[in-house]
Amino acid sequence: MEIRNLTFAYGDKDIFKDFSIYIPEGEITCILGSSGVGKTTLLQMIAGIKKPQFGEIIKNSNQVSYIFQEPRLLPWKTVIENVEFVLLDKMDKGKRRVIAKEMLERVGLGDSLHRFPHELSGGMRQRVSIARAFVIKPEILLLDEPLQGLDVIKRQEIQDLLVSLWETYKPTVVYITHDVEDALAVAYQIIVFAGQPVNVLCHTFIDQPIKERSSSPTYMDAFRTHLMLQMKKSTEIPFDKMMQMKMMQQKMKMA
Amino acid sequence: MEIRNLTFAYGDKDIFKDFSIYIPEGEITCILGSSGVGKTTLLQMIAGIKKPQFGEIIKNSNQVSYIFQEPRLLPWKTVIENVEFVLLDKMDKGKRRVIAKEMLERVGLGDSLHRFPHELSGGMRQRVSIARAFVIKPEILLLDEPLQGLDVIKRQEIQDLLVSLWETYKPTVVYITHDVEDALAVAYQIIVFAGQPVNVLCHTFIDQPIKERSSSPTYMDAFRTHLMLQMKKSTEIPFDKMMQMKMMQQKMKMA
Amino acid sequence: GGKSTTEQNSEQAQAQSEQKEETTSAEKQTFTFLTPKGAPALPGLLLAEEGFENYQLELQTWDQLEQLLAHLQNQEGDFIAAPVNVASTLVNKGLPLKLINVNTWGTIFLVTTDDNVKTLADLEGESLYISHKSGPPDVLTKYLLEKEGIQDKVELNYATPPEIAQMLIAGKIKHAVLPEPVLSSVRIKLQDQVKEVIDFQAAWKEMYNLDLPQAGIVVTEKFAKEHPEVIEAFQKAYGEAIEKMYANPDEIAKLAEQYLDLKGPIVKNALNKMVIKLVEAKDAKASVEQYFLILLESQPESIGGQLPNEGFYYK
Amino acid sequence: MKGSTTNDRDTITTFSAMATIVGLWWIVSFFYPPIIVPSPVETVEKAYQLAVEGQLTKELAITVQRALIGFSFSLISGSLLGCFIGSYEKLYQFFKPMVTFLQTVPPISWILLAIIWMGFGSGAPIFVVIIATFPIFFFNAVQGVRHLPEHLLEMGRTFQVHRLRMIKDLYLPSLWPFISSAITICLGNSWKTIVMAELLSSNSGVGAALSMARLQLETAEVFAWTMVIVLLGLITEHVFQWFDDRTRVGKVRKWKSGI
Amino acid sequence: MKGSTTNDRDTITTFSAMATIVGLWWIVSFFYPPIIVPSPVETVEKAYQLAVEGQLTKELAITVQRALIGFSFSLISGSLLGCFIGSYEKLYQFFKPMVTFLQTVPPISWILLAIIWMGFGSGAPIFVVIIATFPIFFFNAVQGVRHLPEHLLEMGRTFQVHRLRMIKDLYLPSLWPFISSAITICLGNSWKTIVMAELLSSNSGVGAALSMARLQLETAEVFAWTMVIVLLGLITEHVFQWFDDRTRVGKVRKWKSGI
Ligand SMILES: Nc1ncnc2c1ncn2[C@@H]1O[C@H](COP(=O)(O)OP(=O)(O)OP(=O)(O)O)[C@@H](O)[C@H]1O
Ligand SMILES: Nc1ncnc2c1ncn2[C@@H]1O[C@H](COP(=O)(O)OP(=O)(O)OP(=O)(O)O)[C@@H](O)[C@H]1O
Ligand SMILES: [Mg+2]
Ligand SMILES: [Mg+2]
Repeated sequence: MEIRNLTFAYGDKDIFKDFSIYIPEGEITCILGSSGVGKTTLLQMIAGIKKPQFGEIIKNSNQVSYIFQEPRLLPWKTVIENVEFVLLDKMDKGKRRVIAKEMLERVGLGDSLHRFPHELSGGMRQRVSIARAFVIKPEILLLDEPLQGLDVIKRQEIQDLLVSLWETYKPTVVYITHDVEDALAVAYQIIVFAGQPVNVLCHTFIDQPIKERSSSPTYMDAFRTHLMLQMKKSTEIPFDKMMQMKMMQQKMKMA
Repeated sequence: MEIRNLTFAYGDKDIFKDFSIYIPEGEITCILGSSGVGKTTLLQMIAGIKKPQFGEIIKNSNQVSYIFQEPRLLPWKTVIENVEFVLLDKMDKGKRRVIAKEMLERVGLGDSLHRFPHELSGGMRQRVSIARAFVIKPEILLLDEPLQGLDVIKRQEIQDLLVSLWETYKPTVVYITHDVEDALAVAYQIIVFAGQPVNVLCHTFIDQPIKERSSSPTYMDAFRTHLMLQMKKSTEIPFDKMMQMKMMQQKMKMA
Repeated sequence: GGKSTTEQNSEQAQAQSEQKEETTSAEKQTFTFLTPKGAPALPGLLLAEEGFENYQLELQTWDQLEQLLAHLQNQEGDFIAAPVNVASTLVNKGLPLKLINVNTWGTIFLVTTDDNVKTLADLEGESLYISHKSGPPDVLTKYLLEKEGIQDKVELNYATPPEIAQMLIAGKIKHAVLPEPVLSSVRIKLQDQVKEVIDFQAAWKEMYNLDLPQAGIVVTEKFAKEHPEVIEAFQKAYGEAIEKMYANPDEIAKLAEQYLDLKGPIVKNALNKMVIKLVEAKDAKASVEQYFLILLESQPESIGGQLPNEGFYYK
Repeated sequence: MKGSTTNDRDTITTFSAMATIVGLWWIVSFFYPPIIVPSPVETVEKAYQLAVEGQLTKELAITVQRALIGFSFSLISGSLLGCFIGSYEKLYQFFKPMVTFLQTVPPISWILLAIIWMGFGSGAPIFVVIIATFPIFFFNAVQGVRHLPEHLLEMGRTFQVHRLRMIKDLYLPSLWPFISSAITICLGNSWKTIVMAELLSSNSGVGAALSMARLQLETAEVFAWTMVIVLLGLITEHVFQWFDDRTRVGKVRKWKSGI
Repeated sequence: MKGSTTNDRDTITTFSAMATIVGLWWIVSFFYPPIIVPSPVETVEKAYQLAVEGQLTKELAITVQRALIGFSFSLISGSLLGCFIGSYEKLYQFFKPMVTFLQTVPPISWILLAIIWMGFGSGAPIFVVIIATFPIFFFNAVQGVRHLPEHLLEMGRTFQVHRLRMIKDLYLPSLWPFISSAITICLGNSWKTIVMAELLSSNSGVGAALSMARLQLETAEVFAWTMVIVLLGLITEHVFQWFDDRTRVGKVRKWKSGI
């Protein structure tokens, strides 16, 4: 997936300006960046919810699945109906139910299938949203802080679920998170956003296969330290300095 | 603050049954526990939003401030107006504005004072909610996952802010979090919830002063390992085992 | 255009009476005359203008039956003009009223814009529009159609008088039964095109050698007992006013335009078509009872279910 | 389990409300002669008499049929047009004055045109009912469209949920509070309007009967017909409320908590 | 900055809408004689004549005053009672049939009582306007109360925000879409109802003038008065819309996105 010369502004506040990145297909890309930098905006443009004022997003598919930053559940539908809502109409009713139920069980909501969203706790709502996104097998999977409101154990379970789904049908995953650990656990590519308009502050590839990461902590530690530093930078660098950096980067590209 | 023989059920689903804990006044108490266990419900009962079916909550004050699990902002008010909304009417207008502005600057929203909630990113909304809770100087401060949706740096800043506020006027803080690190960083007492109805799985006091914690990592590591274990348990222990444990605990108390 | 409010009418009446007071300097007793904006109101205008004997008359109007009822309930109105069948209904419903005179006769006509229709029989197979279902025009029309033996061969439709008149003028319908003074506006707009097929008054005369009573003036029983002299004076003055009215139709048209908001030409035209003459109740009794009998036969509700008792007619 | 008891209680409350109305009426009737305010007993007797004579059911059937035709037409066309036009600001700006126009022209002025166009049958009353209820459905639907939950729509679109399913599961439930409010208002309005329209333009139906009774100063009959219409209004309103409470949105009234 | 241009464009759209209405009317008037449908020109001429004679402003002033009194009374009492009664299910169950009753009784049946109680002045028309608009405010307010954002109320209560401030900053903005919808509907309704009520019960005001013109088959005058009322309706509606768009809730229409 390629994002080319993207320009987007809210009113006169430029969020993206002539912004280009490449997101490899069939891989997991993590986006980090301080709050309010423009991560959600980018995801919404990829999903087609927001239209860029200029530039284009070249996708190889329109089959998108999205975990929004808020759960966005239909309040008048039960948990299982909320999940079924996104399943194709072509799929017959019985099958839909079976699939939805299975996915809800995998996120630990097997006993709350027929409750309404207002009867759920915050973390449970988040998990319904996760189940809804995972239940279709999309080619592009957009995750906006999917693990918020979940405890350590549930986090781990959902992450494992994500990895196993990704391994089975290899969607292109764009994954926004604030947690460097989460990014390090699954990302093939980590992008750190900063500034306004957005700049790519760092672009790291992790070549270690996901399975092997937990067994090579020192190797990962290097990435961790690097990323933490970048994150720290991202909130400290003032705008003009950012521009200078961009210039330099471009010069380097030229060279 | 004392919670005595609390009983609460949604329909026929018991969340609390004859539940008692003591929350020391003027200290920070962290509550951990798996998603859907009843943490938010407890906080809402302390705040008076939900009424227990039986039992009582003895508070020494009714001056409550609350960071809800969702931002709960007034959509038709700007950021600063949302914060001013909770300031006393008696305070004069100019002063209200100054105080609200100052707090918003401290959570990093100084440049978004006059924007509406729908113009904010998820993390920014969360920070408005934080500013709103911190701007009044309450005697009871209830925090339901206050740091969700914030990046590492912001998390640190807000945590520092919380600690500094706590140090100045010593409110009773009840702090729900999923992140063991967060709890370890500020809590005087950590309570882990599990089961249905809720049981206190573990109750840990950390006697290290907050300031010194970062300089004694090994000491904290012991707590960390202990807590992680408890958390793991909390999602694995089935209900009947839990009851057995409770019995044992009570026996031990008797003895 | 023109002024139309009751308040104004009464204000003006009062203003007039004040003027009178200045000139005569004597305190005059004022009575109210409650009337629809139709024929009975016209002589009343003159009385309101000049007073009668030593009394002053204040004109008030009603045009919905609810207004009449409200007035009666609140005991406003000493002299009340109303269609005779309405008066009968009121009496039969337990409101003690007495008819002191009948002043409006024969206001109903069957008209057509079709040259081929000369008599009632020509209406066979046509549709006829009638104002007021189950009211006198309806009952009388049905009665005549029955006599002619074509009651099943004419299609009857009902609507309010203005709607029928408008459609007649617009050529949307051809035959209608309409009362005056609405009919006069049709006559003025259509001139010769509209022809009378039946003048109910004339038909009535032919059949029964009696006039067709339409509206009269009633007073409450209490008033009749307490003020016989006023009634007498009123009767006399009203009769004279009718004569003055016919003698000087222009003036009455002007007054009607001024105080009742009626159009002058229409009033003048209607004056020619309606028979306005004062017949005291005791003399009109025969005509009224004949009329009531016909109504009673086919639509008893239109007179309150029965003939009014003897006391109805003021002596 | 608890459903039936609650329902029973509701019915009791409703009946006590009606008893209050009848009580007030009774008291008022003491102060006026029957020709002005007949007592409830006289009215019921008259209604019974009308029922026995068969006139009641005959006129009522005609009126109900007309009102329902007009109401349904407005419900469908008003809501649909409101939803459609309300989603395009420009279109709305264009049509808003027109609908306000419909709403502001007094019915008297419509009646004549209605008679000319549609004759003395059921056409004119139905037309007037439509004119009276259409704007309410239209404006409420517009408000509904303007308060659609955008964040849920975005969700549905992103997941490429089928159009029909979106309408059924997302648009309709969101619009329902607005439509339901319009239905409650228009149910009452329809009965009232149909009577007035029949009174002015028709030869049959409750309105015509009422008009006749009125001209004959049969106040008890006027009240009897009025009572019939009011009962009809209360019953239809109650039936609709029952239905409304049973819809998903009605059941999950808590969804208002905005989760 | 862009405000004025948008506003200009809106005005243009509104005018083109009105032009369309007038155009349609003109076309219709070609097919009918002036006694049934006078042309716009004849109507305007008549209106001008009425204005010159002074009758227009005189009757209009009376009517506007009456309508505004009735409307304001309903707005205030209907909304307040709706909010209050709507918050207590039992109370609502009790009062709902009563308000439906008000709504279902045909105006004709009210008029008599109104005249008896209030005479022939302004009382009866005002009473009828109240009867016609009160239920709409009431039911919309009830719907509004039932859809209050519970999660925001909880927030305000927890922070012990002062009652008045809660009403001003939380209840009112949440209720506004419902009240605003009722105002739009009732503005239209008031003008229509006042005319009808005056027509039936009063000797002054636009309704009485219209009735007189109708009885005398002055169709152009009937249309002129109707036009005056319609213009009044359109203008008040527009002014209100302008105001509505300038309220906080109107401005932040995006709040519907439910954040
Ligand atoms: N209104 C309600 N009706 C019925 N059940 C409810 C309601 N609200 C919450 N629950 C149930 O109560 C339980 C506790 O909810 P609560 O919100 O307290 O959990 P929590 O510990 O805060 O979880 P989380 O970490 O996911 O926010 C959950 O299982 C939830 O399903
Ligand atoms: N509708 C809008 N109108 C105006 N400004 C907006 C709007 N939505 C977002 N913004 C602004 O755009 C910027 C980027 O928002 P975005 O939601 O993309 O941030 P984010 O990176 O997702 O942040 P977070 O981690 O807090 O969710 C923010 O500064 C926000 O204030
Ligand atoms: Mg975001
Ligand atoms: Mg919670």
